[in-house]
Amino acid sequence: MELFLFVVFSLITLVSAGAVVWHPHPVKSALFLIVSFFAMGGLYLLMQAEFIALMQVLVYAGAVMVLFLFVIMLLNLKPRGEDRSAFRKRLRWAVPLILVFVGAALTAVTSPLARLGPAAGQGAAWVESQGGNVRAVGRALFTRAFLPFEVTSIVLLVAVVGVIVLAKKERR
Amino acid sequence: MEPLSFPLLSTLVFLPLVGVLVLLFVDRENHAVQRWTALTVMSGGFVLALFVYAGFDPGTVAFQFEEKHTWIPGLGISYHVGIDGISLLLVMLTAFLGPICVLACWTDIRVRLKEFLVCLLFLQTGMLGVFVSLDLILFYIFWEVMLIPMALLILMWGHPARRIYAAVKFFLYTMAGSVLMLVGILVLYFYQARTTGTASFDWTTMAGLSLPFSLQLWLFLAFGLAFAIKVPMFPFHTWLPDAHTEAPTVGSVVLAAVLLKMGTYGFLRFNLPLFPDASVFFMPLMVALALVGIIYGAFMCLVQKDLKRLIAFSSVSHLGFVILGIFSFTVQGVQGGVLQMINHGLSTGALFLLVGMLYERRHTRMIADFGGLSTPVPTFTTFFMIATLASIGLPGLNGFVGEFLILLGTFHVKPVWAVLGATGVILAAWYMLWMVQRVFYGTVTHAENATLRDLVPREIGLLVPVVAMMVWIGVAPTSFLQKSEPAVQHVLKNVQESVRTAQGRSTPWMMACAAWEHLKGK
Amino acid sequence: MSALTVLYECQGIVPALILSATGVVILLLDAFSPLGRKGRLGAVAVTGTVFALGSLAVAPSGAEFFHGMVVWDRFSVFLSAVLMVGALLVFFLSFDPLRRSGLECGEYYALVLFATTGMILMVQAAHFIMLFLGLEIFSIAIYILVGMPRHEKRANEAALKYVLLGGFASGFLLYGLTFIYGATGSLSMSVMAAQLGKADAVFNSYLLFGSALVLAGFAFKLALVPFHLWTPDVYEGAPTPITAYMAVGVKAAVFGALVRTFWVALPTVHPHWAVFFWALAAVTMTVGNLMALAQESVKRMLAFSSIAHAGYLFVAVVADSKEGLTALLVYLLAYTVMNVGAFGVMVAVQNRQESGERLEDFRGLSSRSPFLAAFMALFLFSLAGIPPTAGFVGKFMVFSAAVQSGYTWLVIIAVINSVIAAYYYLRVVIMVYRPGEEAAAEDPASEAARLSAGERGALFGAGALTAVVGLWPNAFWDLARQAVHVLF
Amino acid sequence: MAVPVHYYIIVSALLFAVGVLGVLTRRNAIVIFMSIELMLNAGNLSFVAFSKALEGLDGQLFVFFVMVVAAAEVTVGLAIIVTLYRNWKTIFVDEVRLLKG
Amino acid sequence: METAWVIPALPFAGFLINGLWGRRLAKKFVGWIACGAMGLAFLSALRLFWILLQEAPSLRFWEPVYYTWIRVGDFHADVSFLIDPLSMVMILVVTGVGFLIHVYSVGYMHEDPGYARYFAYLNLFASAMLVLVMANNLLLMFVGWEGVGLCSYLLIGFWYEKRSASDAGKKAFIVNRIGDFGFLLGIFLTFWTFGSLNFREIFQAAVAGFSAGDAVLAGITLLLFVGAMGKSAQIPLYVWLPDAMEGPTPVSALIHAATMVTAGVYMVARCSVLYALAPFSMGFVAMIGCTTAVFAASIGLVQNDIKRVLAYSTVSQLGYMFLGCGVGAFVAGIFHLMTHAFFKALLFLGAGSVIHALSGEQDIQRMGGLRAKLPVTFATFLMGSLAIAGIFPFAGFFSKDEILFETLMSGHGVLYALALGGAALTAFYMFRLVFLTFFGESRLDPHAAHHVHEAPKTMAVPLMILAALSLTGGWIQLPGIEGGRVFGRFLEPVFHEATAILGHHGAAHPPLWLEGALMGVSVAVALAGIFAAYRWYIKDPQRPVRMAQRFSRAYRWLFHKYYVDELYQAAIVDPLKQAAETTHQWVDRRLIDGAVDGTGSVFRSLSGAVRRIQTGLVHHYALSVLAGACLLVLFVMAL
Repeated sequence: MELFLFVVFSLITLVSAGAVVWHPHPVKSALFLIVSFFAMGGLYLLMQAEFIALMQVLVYAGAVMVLFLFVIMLLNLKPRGEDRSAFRKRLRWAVPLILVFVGAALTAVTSPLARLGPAAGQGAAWVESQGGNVRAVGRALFTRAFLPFEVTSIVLLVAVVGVIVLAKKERR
Repeated sequence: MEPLSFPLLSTLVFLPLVGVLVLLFVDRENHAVQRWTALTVMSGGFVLALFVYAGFDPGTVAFQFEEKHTWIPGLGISYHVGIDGISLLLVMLTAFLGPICVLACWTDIRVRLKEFLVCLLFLQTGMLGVFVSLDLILFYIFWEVMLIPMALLILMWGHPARRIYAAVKFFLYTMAGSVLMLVGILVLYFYQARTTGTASFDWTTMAGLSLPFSLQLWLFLAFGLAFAIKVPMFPFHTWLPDAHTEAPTVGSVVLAAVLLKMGTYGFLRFNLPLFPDASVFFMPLMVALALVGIIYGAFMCLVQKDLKRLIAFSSVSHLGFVILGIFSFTVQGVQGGVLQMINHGLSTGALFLLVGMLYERRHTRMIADFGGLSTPVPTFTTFFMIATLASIGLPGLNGFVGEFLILLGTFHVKPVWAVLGATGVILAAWYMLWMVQRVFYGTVTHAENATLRDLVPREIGLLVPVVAMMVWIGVAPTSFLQKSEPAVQHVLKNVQESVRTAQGRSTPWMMACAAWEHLKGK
Repeated sequence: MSALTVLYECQGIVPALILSATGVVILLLDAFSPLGRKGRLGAVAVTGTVFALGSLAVAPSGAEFFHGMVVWDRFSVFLSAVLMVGALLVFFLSFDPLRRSGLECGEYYALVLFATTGMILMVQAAHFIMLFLGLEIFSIAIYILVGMPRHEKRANEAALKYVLLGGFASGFLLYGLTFIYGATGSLSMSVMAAQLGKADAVFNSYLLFGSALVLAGFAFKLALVPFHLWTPDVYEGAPTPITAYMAVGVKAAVFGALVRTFWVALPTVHPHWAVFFWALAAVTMTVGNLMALAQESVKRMLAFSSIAHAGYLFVAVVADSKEGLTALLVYLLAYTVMNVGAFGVMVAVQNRQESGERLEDFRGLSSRSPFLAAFMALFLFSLAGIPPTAGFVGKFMVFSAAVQSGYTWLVIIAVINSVIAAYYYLRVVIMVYRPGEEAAAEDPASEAARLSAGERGALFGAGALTAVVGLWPNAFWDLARQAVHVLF
Repeated sequence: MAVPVHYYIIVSALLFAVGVLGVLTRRNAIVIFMSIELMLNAGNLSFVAFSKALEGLDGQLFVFFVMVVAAAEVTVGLAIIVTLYRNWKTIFVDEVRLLKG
Repeated sequence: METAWVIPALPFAGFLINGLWGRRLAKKFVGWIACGAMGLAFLSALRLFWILLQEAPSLRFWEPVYYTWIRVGDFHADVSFLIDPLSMVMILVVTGVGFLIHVYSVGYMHEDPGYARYFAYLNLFASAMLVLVMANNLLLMFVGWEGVGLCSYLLIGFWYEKRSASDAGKKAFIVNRIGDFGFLLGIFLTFWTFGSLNFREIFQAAVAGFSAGDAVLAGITLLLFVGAMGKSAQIPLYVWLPDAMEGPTPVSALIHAATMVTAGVYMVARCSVLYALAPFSMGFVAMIGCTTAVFAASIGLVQNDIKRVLAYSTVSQLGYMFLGCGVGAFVAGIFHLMTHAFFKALLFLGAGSVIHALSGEQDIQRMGGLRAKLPVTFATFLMGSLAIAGIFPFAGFFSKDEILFETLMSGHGVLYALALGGAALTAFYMFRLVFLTFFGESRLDPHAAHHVHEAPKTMAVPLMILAALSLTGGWIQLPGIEGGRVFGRFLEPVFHEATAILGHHGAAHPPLWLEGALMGVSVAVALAGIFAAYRWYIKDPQRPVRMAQRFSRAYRWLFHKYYVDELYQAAIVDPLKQAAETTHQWVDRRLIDGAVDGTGSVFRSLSGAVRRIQTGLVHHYALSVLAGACLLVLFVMAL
């Protein structure tokens, strides 16, 4: 069952990701991206990472994608389609390299030398004892990861300031 | 060696920088004050140098007037200066030419005089520093520092046509050579650190090392390339004619008189004492290059149309003699080489001064633009003649003593080298006298030349000391030779030792093998 | 975490706190200051940075804070100091151009402060989460700063290229981190190191694959060849002070992180890479120098030269020794001051005439402003590594360390490269000192008096440091040596 | 039966590759951005997978921060694209070529 | 004896005074200073001579040492003189004849604007020559050796505005340099062989350590002789001397007679011990000398320039001197040197007088019939010609005859015959000169003719004195008087070592009748030469023209001096210049400098190539990042 779900979610993820890359129209790419993100959320759920799955849907499929669509609409791009021959020309160089890269990655993953690090002892049982994944992660965010959590405020502040600076009206 | 209470050498080296500081506060337009400041500083330097000369004890091979302060202790770099007989003479030469250079540019430089003098003073510090440094890094720093003012002199006050090309060529070519020396210094340093456990860039500790032959070969090449370019030895000489031609008068004088000596000095100070076996090994090559340089330089002189270019090529030839002498590994040869450094500084310096004076009057240096100058400018002609004669080695003037000793020493090693070297003397007479003939003899062919002004008292005043020195060295060279003799003997000690032990090692095959061994050893 | 604990732990991030707080203060002040009076915001930024710099005087404990997220040791102190010196000089540089272009706003200073905060956090990071966050903070801030002149097409282009490629490279970095995480079971550097201490742990394909991608991510930020192609375009399009900031700040921070990653977290991995590092260093400096050779834009030339300098810096990494890392730190300091100095002169030239980027704009600078010309010569000669300047000291130490580790041939390549480099620096010097229009010659002293406060601060500051590091490097060497000590 | 960890990793590698492919081939800056998001997500996926396999939460924590950062980056990136569009009237990266050489 | 230094110092002081301030001094003072310096030097030399004579013959040498000139390692050379009979003879000749030439110059150069310069050079010349002859070591000798070379350069090119003059000066210096090159090498070899350059030490060491025929000694002597060939104008380095007449005529007199050219002969005589130990070199010297004597004489036959004829005669006479030295008759060589100094000075000064009278005309084809107009000149010139032709009892007869005699006695029959033939030629060309100049119809330019005037007293008096010396100079070697051969006995202490080594037959004098008979032969040959000249140039003036036409090829060869100058020009000078030009263009500019600049352009073009990867396209940049990552990953995977 789990494997089945894994295959389904994975296929949806990868196929719609491929569609994002392949589809000439940006709006449709964006829509495919949403599909891909949702499917990925499913994969997260499969791995009992509920918190991340939630965030995935909220942040990515929600906020980020709205932003994408918003900008696409804002710019109101004329339907100048992609020049497919140029696209194919770029493929000529990109594909072999990517294949090399994927090959290397697959080798790394399947290699007998691939060994996982030691378990941290925070398995399902432990998570359960903490009151579930969401609670466990939340607790960690306010203890161990307190500093990065606070630092994200700077990240967001920078982003906010940046958008204001870049997009605000002319003074003159 | 008891430490001297007064840091005479440091004062001597950095006095020009004090002059630079003073100059910074002088009004831009106030040329007179600028000139006098520079002259005072340079003369002060010469006076200090005289004190050094007077206090120098020729009876010892140890370095004198030593000063040593830690500078970058973490890296084993110290501020260590001191002189022996060889550097004494070169320091004297440099200090002696300082005031003369200032006098020489008295009226020549009209634009940006202040900057010019600043460059000149910087240059003086750099050159003196090179000759007194006993720390390899200190030496390297002075060596490189000097490039900048010299390049600026060529660039800003040179002759418009090709000065940029010449300045860049000078700068890059010399730098290309010296960076490899830096690598060599580092390798030497770490070899020392590995083998002795203590590490320092101090010359005196380096000199105590006995390096493996293969390492010596590489280091000799690394140091030697830097020096060979500076000298310049054939075939690394092509920057010299360009630099000389484009440089302002004083630039040429300093370049010829002192800068080139840094190369030959380097061979004496570093290559021979530190890499004696490699020196012996490379001796045939060096001698061959020196001989080619002597003859080739002379040949090139025959076809030059520009006075400065001609004198520049004659420098190639003359410095070939110096190298020949140094690599004869005989006392006579090396002493001759040392003396010839001074001689070349005086005679070629004087020639450049004179050509500069001519240029100031006529704004051309082409031989074809002159002819018959003897009539309008007899005093000038006389001085030029004396400098020419000194340059071609007339007995009684300085050049002869140097060349004679060099050839004498060389003859001992291999007569045929001396024979080839001596042909340079014949050729020198040919090209120099031919040049003199074309410039000074015959009838005045260009109307502008007929009304040329003869030398003014200032010019005579600056030439007379130079001529006096030429005569002094020509007539009584012993007073100078005896200062450097102990140092030269000391330098030769190691080399002569390896000459004795290195019989039959000098084949290209051996060289390749040794070099390969070294690479494999890494 | 209780408030007291948090306060206690905050002693580990004092400079970052001061800097970010200053940034926030500036944003607030900006909102309340009238249009014409934005100039004082710069003063606030400078003050804050000076305070942060002053806070470094407190001896670092070497302890980890916030559950091993950051570490406050001499290494962080040294690099933080370098970063803040760079930021300070950039502030000075920015006053005039901002006023001129009407970009004057609090956000600019705040973003630089935030970026510096990010950099400092990155070099302090003892945990990859912090490292990643620091990296992203300054990256995002710089994306914005690059694009700030919104009406300039070139700035738009630069920002776009930077943000796209930066994201792309972040992807690689992140992806690499996941594998390292998989192989070691932790993202904390000390835990990783302990885990990798076990025999043979290094031959783990996850680990190797991951570390390769992490290195690629760093290499992108450091502009090592072949990850460097964005650099010249972005540097050229960005406002000049930001270019200076990017060139020096990012390098210092990323080198710091790189050193922490490979010496603290993965100490057993990088020795296997010696050959690759070697090649990377050699190719980087050679390509950088070759590309710089034929540039007609000084700004672009300096961009390529920064690639070459990354190569020289990487030689220190190749050396893989205490001496090498010491040299790396000293070189970073030297590079920061001299490079900001060179850009500073360019800014000053831009302040005086329409453009100051092309080689042609520097023609005869020595007669127009001998003072600027002298500074330009100083910085360029320093970049070229001519003694007795900071650049020479840095190069010397780096080469020395490499020779000590037996990389003599690499050093030979490096010195040959520095000759090539000397050529293009010299081209600028020649342009500057080229005699030409003598008419407007003026006295350096009076010219110096007419420099604006910002120019004076930046040029004198950078010039003095260039000279001081060049002439008395020992103190800096000692500090760097102690800083590196904590890594071994 | 539980799905082995490296299945997830393989999926993430493929996803990463698809993202890379997008960056390398598309000329629309926004789509390139989307592809970058795919790459980041691939990283997230493998983080979570490792996190599960290692029975630790560090990976998930990291993913959280990546999401924040990604969101911030997207925001800024899109702002940059908007300003670019104002001046250039295009968001096709191969038409934005003032700087080169 | 310590005061011997004043002899060279006096003219040197004169040089300094006239050289530094001469232009501002009155001409009268200049002349006085120069002549005074030389006169005082001559007086000092006489005094020295007198003191020398007081010593016993075997003790007649002094070596005053003044200071160490050069000292390096085990090498040292002193400034120190060697006063012995040989150098004494030379000192007297140099100062005496030199003084006369100075006096003569006062008149001759009176109109010249470079008057002071001229006298300065002249004094310097004398000074250098004195250093040369007085030196007690080879190196100091070399100083004088080069010094006279320099002065000849300055004086020959004195009229520097004339192209030919400056050319000749340069040629003199350079050809001399070639000789000096050999001399210098000889010095080196000497030092490394004997460890010293001091004459007496060398000779002692040579006698003690080497047997006759040693190759090293042959090397030394041959190298030194190369120097002599240059200085004393022997084949193949004689070419400068005929051109040397471009200088003012008194200068020619000085160069050709008293100084400079005799240096080589003096040097060979000075090193007689070494030469005696090197038979091969001796033979070489004799052969070169003899060949030169005949060769130069043959050229002299057809030259039309009065000074040029004299110049070739000098070359020829120097050949005789070397012949003498080469056969071991050093005394004869020196003796001929001395008498030659008298009559050649006389001849040149006489020629100068003629030229002076004719306002610069030098072509004897355009002279003639001057006997009446220039009686003093004619008389003295004739005496000089008789002397050089070797007519009894003129000085030349004794010296030349002694050389011929010794040549035959030492068994060199062929050389004797050649030398005898040379003597005939000498008589012929000298009297050709006399006849064409002073006899026959005047072929002068009409308007030059009435300017002709006899020389002033300053010129005439030296001529007369020299004429007297040319007559009497040979008598001091007369066998009969005062125990006979005074000159030879005076020099004996110098040469006795060499003589001893050679085992010379001179010890046993040949029968007087043989000597007498040979004398007769010589005189007869000379008279035959004179008679032939008479027949050709007085009796039948058209004959030379006919002969020239009949043997036109031979005539042309002779007239063009065997084309030696042209040969040197075409075989050495031009190829060298051409080679230099080619090397400069191709090797220096294109190859070496091309390599330097080429390095630069290689980097620049590389730069251009590398720049092309900077396309400005995000795709390419990203691709490159990916490629880099792939490389990294592959590298890692390969681990």
